[in-house]
Amino acid sequence: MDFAFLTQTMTTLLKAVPMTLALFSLSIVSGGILALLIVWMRVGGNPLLAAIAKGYIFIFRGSPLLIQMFLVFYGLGQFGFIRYSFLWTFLREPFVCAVLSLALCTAGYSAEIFRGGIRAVSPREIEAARSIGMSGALLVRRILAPIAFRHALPAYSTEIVLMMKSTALASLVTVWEVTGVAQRLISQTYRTMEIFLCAAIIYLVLNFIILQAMSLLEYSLSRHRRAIPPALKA
Amino acid sequence: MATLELIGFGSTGWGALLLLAALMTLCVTASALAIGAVLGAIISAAKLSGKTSLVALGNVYTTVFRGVPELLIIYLIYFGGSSAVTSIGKALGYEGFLGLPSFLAGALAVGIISGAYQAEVFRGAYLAISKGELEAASAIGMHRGLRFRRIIIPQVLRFAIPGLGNVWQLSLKDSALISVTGLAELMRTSQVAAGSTRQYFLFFIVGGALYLILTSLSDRIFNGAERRANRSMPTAAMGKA
Amino acid sequence: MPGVTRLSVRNIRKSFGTHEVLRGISLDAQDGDVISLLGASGSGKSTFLRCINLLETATDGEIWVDGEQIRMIHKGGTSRPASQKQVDHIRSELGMVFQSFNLWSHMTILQNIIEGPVHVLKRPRAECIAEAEALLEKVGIADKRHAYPAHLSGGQQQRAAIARALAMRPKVMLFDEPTSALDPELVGEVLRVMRALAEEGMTMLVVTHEMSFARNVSNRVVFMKEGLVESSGTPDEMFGGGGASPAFRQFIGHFGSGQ
Amino acid sequence: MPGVTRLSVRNIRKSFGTHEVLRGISLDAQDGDVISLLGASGSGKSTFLRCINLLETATDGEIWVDGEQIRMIHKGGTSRPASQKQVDHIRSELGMVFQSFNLWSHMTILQNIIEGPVHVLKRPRAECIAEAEALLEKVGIADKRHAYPAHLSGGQQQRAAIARALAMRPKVMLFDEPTSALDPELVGEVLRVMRALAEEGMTMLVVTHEMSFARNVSNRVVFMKEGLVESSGTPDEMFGGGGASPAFRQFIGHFGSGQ
Amino acid sequence: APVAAKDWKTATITLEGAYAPWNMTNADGTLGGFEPELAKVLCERAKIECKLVASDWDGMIPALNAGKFDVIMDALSITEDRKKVIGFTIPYAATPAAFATAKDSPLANAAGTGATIKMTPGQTGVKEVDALKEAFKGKTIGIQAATVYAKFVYDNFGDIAEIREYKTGADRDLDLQNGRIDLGFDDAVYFANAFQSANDSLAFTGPEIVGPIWGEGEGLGVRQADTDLRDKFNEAIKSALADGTVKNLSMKWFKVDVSPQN
Ligand SMILES: Nc1ncnc2c1ncn2[C@@H]1O[C@H](COP(=O)(O)OP(=O)(O)OP(=O)(O)O)[C@@H](O)[C@H]1O
Ligand SMILES: Nc1ncnc2c1ncn2[C@@H]1O[C@H](COP(=O)(O)OP(=O)(O)OP(=O)(O)O)[C@@H](O)[C@H]1O
Ligand SMILES: [Mg+2]
Ligand SMILES: [Mg+2]
Repeated sequence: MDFAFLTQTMTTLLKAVPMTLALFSLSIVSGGILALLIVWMRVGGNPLLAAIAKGYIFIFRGSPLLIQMFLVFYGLGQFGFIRYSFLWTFLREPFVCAVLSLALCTAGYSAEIFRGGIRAVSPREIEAARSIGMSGALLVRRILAPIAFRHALPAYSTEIVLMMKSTALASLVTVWEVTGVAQRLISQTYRTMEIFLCAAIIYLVLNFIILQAMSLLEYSLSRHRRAIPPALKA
Repeated sequence: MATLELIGFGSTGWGALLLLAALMTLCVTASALAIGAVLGAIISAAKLSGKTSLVALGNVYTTVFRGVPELLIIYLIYFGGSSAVTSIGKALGYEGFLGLPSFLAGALAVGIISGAYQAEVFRGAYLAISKGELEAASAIGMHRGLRFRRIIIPQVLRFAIPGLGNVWQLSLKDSALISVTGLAELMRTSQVAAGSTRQYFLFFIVGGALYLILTSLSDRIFNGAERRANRSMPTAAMGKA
Repeated sequence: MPGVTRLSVRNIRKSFGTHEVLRGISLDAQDGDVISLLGASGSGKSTFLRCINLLETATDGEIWVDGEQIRMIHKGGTSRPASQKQVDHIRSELGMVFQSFNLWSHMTILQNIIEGPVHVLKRPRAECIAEAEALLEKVGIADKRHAYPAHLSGGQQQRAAIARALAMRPKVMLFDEPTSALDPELVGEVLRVMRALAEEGMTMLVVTHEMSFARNVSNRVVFMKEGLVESSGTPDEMFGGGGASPAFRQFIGHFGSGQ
Repeated sequence: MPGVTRLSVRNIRKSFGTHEVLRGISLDAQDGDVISLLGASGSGKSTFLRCINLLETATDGEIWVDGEQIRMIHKGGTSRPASQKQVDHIRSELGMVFQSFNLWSHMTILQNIIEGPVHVLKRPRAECIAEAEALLEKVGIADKRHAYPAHLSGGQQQRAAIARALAMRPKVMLFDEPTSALDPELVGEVLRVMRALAEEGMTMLVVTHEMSFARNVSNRVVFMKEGLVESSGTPDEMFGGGGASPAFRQFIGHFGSGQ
Repeated sequence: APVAAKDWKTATITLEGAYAPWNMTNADGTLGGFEPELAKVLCERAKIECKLVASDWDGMIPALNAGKFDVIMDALSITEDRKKVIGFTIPYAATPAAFATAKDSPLANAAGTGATIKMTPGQTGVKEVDALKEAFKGKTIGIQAATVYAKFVYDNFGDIAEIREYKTGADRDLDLQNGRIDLGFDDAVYFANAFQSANDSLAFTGPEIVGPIWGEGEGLGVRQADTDLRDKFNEAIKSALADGTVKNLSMKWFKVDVSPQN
């Protein structure tokens, strides 16, 4: 084992971690918001909006992110009306494009996950809320969303981990995050295994932290399902 | 039109190669799912066993293979696996290179990853089985093996179908990464066609469309399976008997 | 103010597809009335309660709560309330206690109870908590205020559900089989709470299989059969000799057969 | 062959952690005995039944089924059966009908019923089917043979569960609250089936809240309180004047209070 | 090494099959281009039966060392870094490098366009390059990551221009057309071909740069232990260069001669 090389590789890769984290957090947040919009369209009852949402989910879940990202980054610029519009100021930036395509993709997945959470809410608890005069936004905010989120959490943490790994594709559009930097190092030194192992450790640590945080959140949100705390026992 | 010719089935058209590649993607993914099913069953059994060491082992497996980028695992299996096979060959007196074929290496790598996801799916499905139904099986004197075969397996399969549909979707896209092994699956063939003709958008869009077709086909299969499995569940149409 | 009509239902009909479950039911409840609704399984009792607070929309008929008519739009065979705002308002005046309790699983008992007063009625939180604790005391589960529904026994959940409905200070309470699935001891407890409410003059409509409640607590018994009121009257008329219809006599024949 | 002891339980104890739920219960059932087990919620009735067919392992005590003792290993405060094979065999001789039915949701009613005979007793399939159909006829749900449990009403599921237990031709049947959560009409149906079984001489142990069943069908009533048999006797002794203990009288006081 | 026992009757050659016109895949799945045709000639002369296999660029060098193939023939520049992990034959091609930009860009026809300059590794103070530095100040230059060209651009323009690294040259060309970057720098032969497929919207700007700065040129990659295989191919290459075969193929595919001029 060439420890000097490994430390040097690790140092180089660690410098790219902030970029990976930036891609990750921005795309999770914006993708999450977009997913809420799509899920609202999907279950809101308007057949036209539901069809649009279905189509969106089908396309973004059904095709590889690599192709989506390629088309967003290299493809959009092929259209004059985009290139000469104000949008180009943003789309010109590789980072914006990378976040955009990651967010578009995760929104499709998250929307399906959130929908699953909503379907798992007991209709009886909804009825109980209606029977005291709750409806619309109040019902969603106080009853539907908290319960649905709790149900969706395990699947959503998987999606978040997948997103962390998906940021690796951003080097396709010249955003040099951890995997991209690793690949560049490889084409300079050809020591594939050592470099990829260093990268793997970084992702493993990041994902481990995420999974721990999510299960902590899950634990704190499921007080109502845990065994009876001793203090409350009759 | 020149574009149509390029993706058509004529002598200058890439249609045949792309379709063949789509078929290859389908085969790799299906093999990976099968490998993953076996691994997933073993890992979920370990995680459910309640034995501290087995549970820890299961947790390490699912954490590592879900947490590490897929590409690395494919590299490890493809190159690491080949070296291992070669050195075993050497030990047995065989000179020269004994590689894992790309197909096998790819299917194995994606299968190992898919096994981590399937383990979680199976575990969830097992936990969804009504405890009462298991007790009812014990109460008529079913022994462990019989209970497993007659009650647990059929119900785990039923509850696991939607989750397996998701895993299939994931594996389908992981299979796109096998292109580093040179296997002519859909992603690599789209890239090769794009690079050889320099028609990048055309072939990426066509490749994407083929993935969508694969997705909708598999969606149909999984939905059908789900309907079949759920025929014992209450439906709005049947109502109360 | 006895004599005020709290709830008035006129000629309610309800179909599911081609199956007409309610075929024209009318009923009036004055202030302080306690009405028992009896009937075989499938006779439409639950559906009737659900139509009153619009969890189902009646196909036809009129509903008046505390003198206010619920405005409906009937169009092309389907009906819907004209104003969601009115529906929310009416519902907040009708307390409903479900057979299966339907407590919100992600909230403690106390949170369940103050949810409506705080967020629907927009009353001050501190005041709501004080009142909720008094209610919990009244139904006898004050010590469970910080427990989650899943940690309570059936009888305790049932009483929490009653407290939740009462916290809205409803004009009328609707109970759907409040004691089925409880063991006899718990049945006794819940009936005690309801009897106390009756004595305080709460207007109540109670779907029940407890003949003892129908006989001893309610002041009117309504027997439903196949979506219609088959017979009704005071408990004495219904259970005493003579007055009751043959169908009702056959129905109560199932009870007390061995006692 | 009346007089044969089908089930004999000697001094059973069961603790969950530090909480001793059963504190030494003994009971004998002869061929044709129908024993009602009464008691308040939490008195340990379900736990007792579950100990008999080893869904829980008793901490101490002896169980004999049809003259065969279940061999147990007591070691370091915990107990376990000595032979899983014997347990499986004993269980196949004890029929259990759960309060929550626990029909296998992935099988039709007919499949549920023949599952045990075909796979546990290894009897010929055709014969099992014929017998299952006869049983379904007997409990009155022959038309539902190809339906799945989720498509049946509660009462129908309950009867299917009884048929499933009977198909094993058990020596003794254990019923855990077979009629709670059923509406009065369905209670009647299920009790009718059980009465028929009693008349055919089946040995039965029934946890129930139905006093009419305890009174009219069973030939012995056992009243449990806090993990002990508080009193027991024939129905006449227990329900008639004089004989019963004050605790039991208080317990049944909850019933029929208004009738 | 035990491999030495092999007498190299057969060998497997890998190439990407997607790097036109060096090598590419035809619609019928066969491989074509400069390198496949040259490989045929070289194998005949080395008396080796060759099998051509397409594989992905990313895995190529590790796969060679893992033993999956025996030879890499994929426009592989001979560099010091690569020599540390694999062995090379003598070069069969050496190509000039140049800047490209959009035809209608203000940077088109920069000083020295059409001229050729020769450079050696590490050379500085070349006046043509300094002239370009003036012209390219503040612009964005796209390069393919981890190439000899990337190093040149960083060394000479890193302080005055923004440099953006792409995984493939093709991606960079698309962005050049999209206008996200102002300039690209790469192998001139590659560029000449790329311009055609970009409908000639791109053009060279500034001088062509040739010479040892790009290393020795493009050679075949082999495992370091396989010296005998390397020697056989060295002989074959020498003879193909000597009798003009390389030049002929080069003219056919590139329209220019890429045979190394030493
Ligand atoms: N959402 C629905 N769709 C179709 N039919 C329904 C629906 N809800 C109820 N029904 C039917 O309406 C009839 C009356 O049901 P309802 O629940 O009101 O009966 P019930 O008198 O409350 O009976 P129980 O005592 O069993 O609760 C039944 O035949 C039932 O099958
Ligand atoms: N698995 C368990 N772990 C801990 N305590 C238990 C467990 N099962 C039952 N108990 C406790 O044992 C006691 C007796 O329970 P059991 O279910 O036998 O009562 P029961 O007489 O059947 O009551 P019910 O009429 O409500 O069914 C209760 O206090 C219960 O909380
Ligand atoms: Mg009802
Ligand atoms: Mg019990």
